[in-house]
Amino acid sequence: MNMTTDLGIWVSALLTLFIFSFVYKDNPFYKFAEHLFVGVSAGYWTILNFWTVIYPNLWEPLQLAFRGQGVNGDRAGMWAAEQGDYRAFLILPGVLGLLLFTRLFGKIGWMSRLSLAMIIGVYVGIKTTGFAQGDFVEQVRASLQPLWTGSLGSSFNAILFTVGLICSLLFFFFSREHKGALGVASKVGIYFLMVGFGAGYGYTVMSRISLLIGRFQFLLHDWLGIT
Amino acid sequence: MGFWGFLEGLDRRWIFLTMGILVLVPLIWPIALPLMVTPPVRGFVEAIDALPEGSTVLMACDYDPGAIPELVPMTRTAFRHLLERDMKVVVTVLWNGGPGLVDGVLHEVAQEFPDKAYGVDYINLGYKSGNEAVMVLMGQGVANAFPRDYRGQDSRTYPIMQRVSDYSSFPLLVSLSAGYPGTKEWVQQVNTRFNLPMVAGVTAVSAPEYYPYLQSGQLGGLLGGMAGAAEYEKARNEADSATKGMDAQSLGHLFVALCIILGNLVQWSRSRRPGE
Amino acid sequence: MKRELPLFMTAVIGLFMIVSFFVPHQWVSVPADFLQASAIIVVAFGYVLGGANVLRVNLDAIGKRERDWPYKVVLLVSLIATVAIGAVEGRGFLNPGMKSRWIYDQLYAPMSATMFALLAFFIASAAFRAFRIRTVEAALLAVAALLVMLGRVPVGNLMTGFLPEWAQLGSVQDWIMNWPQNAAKRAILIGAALGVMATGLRVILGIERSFLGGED
Amino acid sequence: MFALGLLLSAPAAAQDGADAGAAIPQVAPPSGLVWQDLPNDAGRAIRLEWKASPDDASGAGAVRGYRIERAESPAGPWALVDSVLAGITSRVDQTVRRDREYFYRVVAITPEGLVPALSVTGPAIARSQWINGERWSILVFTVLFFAFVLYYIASAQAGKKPFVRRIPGIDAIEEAIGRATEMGRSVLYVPGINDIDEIQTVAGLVILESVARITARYETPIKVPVTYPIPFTIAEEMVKSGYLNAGKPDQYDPDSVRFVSPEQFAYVAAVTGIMLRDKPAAHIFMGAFYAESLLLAETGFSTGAIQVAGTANVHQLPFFVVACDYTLIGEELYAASAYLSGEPKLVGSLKGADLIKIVIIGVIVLGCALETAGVTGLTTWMRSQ
Repeated sequence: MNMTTDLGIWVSALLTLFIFSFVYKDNPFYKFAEHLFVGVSAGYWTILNFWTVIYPNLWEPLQLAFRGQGVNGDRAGMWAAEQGDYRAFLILPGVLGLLLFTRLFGKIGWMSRLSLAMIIGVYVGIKTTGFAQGDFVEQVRASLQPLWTGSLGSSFNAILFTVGLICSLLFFFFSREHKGALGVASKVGIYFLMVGFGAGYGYTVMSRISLLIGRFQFLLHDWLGIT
Repeated sequence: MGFWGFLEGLDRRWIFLTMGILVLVPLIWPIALPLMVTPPVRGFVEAIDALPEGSTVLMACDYDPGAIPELVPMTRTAFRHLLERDMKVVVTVLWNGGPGLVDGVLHEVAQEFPDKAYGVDYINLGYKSGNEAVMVLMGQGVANAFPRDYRGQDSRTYPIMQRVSDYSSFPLLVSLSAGYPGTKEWVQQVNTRFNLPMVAGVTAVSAPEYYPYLQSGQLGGLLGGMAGAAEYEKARNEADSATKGMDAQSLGHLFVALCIILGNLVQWSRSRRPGE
Repeated sequence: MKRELPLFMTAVIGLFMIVSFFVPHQWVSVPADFLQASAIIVVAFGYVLGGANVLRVNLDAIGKRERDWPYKVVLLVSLIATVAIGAVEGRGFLNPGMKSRWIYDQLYAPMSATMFALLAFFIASAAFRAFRIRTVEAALLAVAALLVMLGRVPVGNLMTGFLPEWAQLGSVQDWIMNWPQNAAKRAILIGAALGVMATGLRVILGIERSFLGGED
Repeated sequence: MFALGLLLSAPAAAQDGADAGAAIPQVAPPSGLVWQDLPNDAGRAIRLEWKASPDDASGAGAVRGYRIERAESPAGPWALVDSVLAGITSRVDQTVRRDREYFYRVVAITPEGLVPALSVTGPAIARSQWINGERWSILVFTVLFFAFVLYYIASAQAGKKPFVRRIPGIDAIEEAIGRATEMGRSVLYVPGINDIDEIQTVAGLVILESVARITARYETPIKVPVTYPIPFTIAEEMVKSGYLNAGKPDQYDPDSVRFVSPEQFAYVAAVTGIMLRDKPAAHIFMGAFYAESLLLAETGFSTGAIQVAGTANVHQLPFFVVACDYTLIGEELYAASAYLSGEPKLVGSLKGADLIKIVIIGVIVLGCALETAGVTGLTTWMRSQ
């Protein structure tokens, strides 16, 4: 055992223990760590986004633009925008970004909706096509598979998969009462869904225990110097 | 009252304590249970091994400290794997909490390779807000989305970035992700749209969700959670923190399984007890 | 005006982004690219606003001497200190050796990692106290959970090492993941995709307005 | 721009492509350079392909690589575009401007010097396209689905009430409230932990209105702890209107909806506190849940309350399924809110999704049959880029 003398590790270790103390019951140590965490993360996110996004993606290109230059140097002009080099047009996101702060001032707060509207518009567009391609068409395409593959085992798997997929889809069918053949299919569907949830349960257990292992490894190795 | 009654009235803090001890003990006294490399992990390794030497690989590290035990070992092994095969590596981070952590891991591994230089053989482009918007924007130029790297230098001035224009510069995307935005979004926005093959390493919580992508070929390989990381280490003949954690992981799983079974036995014994 | 203009903007931009997926021409792709670049910037402002909001809410709480207000002082001080140190250190603030990096490594990272590690304890007690096999469905869930949980780690193969390889827990786990669970996950994936697309359509049509928040 | 560093160390005399022909051509030159405008883009690239020098295949190192050179007229001057290693015979030039004429040639790099191809290719022009030809399948399915949704929204708005099956979970909610009434205890309703921009929160709040109507009818108190300010005000409205619709506005308790905290674990601590202190006889969880689902479901279970849950967050469903008496799975949550509110936009989306699911199942059945018969046309058509 070779306990560290690094102050930083001591601080981390104590904060880790403060949070673990919640397992016994809610207490002032936990509350202290929790509030410290919220404060530090809010501060860290703020400054991180300022230095790594607002500064290089907005402020610097704008400065260049006002000098008549751009990130692609071969054209001059404040408004000489092309793909990837938007020059002074970046004023627009700058203004929309600042408008977000009108939320803090009651009366003109509605103006922040303009910024919101722009963000939502972009994401709605990207997500709609992203889901349509990656999770809808591409997934349906991958489901079109030969049901007889030449070997009994893999054919069984392919048929099982197809039946499971169709029945699970039918479980989420709301235009008919689940009676008769549809009732049977949706019942089979729910069985497949349950196996899926069981697998999910197992993997979630794995994740959570891993996190605990990670913290214990930190405490044992970095702090106490064991192993 | 008897045994079942005793179990039923048990304060749950005893369960917490047992769990803690079961995870702690094998970390101090390892058992070294044998590992087996499963097909999704093999797919991950083979995808990287199949790349032509000297390729430039995009490694998207989308996680924060909450995923250290699962994703840091993967990042470490994958980065080492890529450097050993003389690949150039471009790293991006879309999670707020990630950049410092990822930088630390890259730094640690790069020290094992004295002939590899920052900006020449690998670069950390750091964090960018905007999730999917960043992914699509990179399709028109990686440096457009990341004008400066993690260190605050102009990213266009690095030699490695001379080789990188957009996604067509990469033969493979290695996505290490803990949730949103992450592997799912890379698949939706980049994999098919920009025709960029992908492999992924993810937290166990989200791993089952990615099996459909694995079956469809959208993902070439998958590392799920700490077990996936340990198998990857085994496939690469390393034995780092994930491998060392596997004994504790095993005991933890056994204990949870036992809890499920005992909990239900308690319930049945109560329903069979007369007078209730 | 206060509602119509934002709704109109969302509709136009959303539709435009969808069109840009199908139309590669520069008249569409360049503005679409610009919109994405802009979204990144506005989102970053959003995080800064988030910080300002936390500041305001907690100042309020301290002013009103709400319950636990001394903790809010801790919160405020740590927030302001983190921002101030980062601001002084400049754009390389996360480089090794910086004070901000110390805050990140020794405060932010360990606490963030520990918060969810707590769940390892709770998951065990929930398994014991709140995992009831009362129906066929729950029984299937339990069997799959047990097989996957044990099959995914080395101990599973140790327990079933005497069986032929296809019957060992590791292989059974792999089979469950690849076939039955995969079928169910794909159905959920497709259903969720339809949900997102339908929501997208409603937002673009201006009939989904919940994102604009309260009245006026 | 692969392997640029390596190849630039080729003989210094060959730096200017225009003089390259001066080297002694012991190695046969590459040939057959063809260009193709890269399809489906905004005129940003030209794809080049050539036949390797016959001496390249030997692997003896006679050819180190190739330089791709570009000029604006067939006579030069030639500028280097890119260089590649030996054995590679194609490259995409991404540095072009659209609608401009370019001429290309490919030059073999050998240890002795540069060996240019004997002919020049061009003029090559990069043009932009109006439609991405690789994405027809996505366009077709998206338009079809949107048409279905719009049709049903329109028909629901026109007053035709499309059929939506009753969701069993809704009966379970009513039963649970009944039980709470018998026991003289309250009902706890949790509308998820996300803000209003999450569609599940909206669904949870829609369902809250109907739940409040039932509790008003039974005269059973309801408690609604909320995470964010906007859902908080909407939740208040919902509960109020539930009591109003039940004809008992005077029974409404303004304290029933409480703003707690947006912080996950602080919120959990507060809600489990309510569970243990007030012992509500029914817990209803409807909305977006994350890691806290485990804690809520367990504490709730231990108090012996009837629990009904609903969420589309798949990771959390297992914990609800095993600890709750009834669980709405994924889309059932949206279906329940559409069923209860009867709102055209929700019902329309639901029915549209139903119809496209039938189409999907049809495609899967047909596609599997075709694939089994060895016909892969449908699968190929659906592949996109």
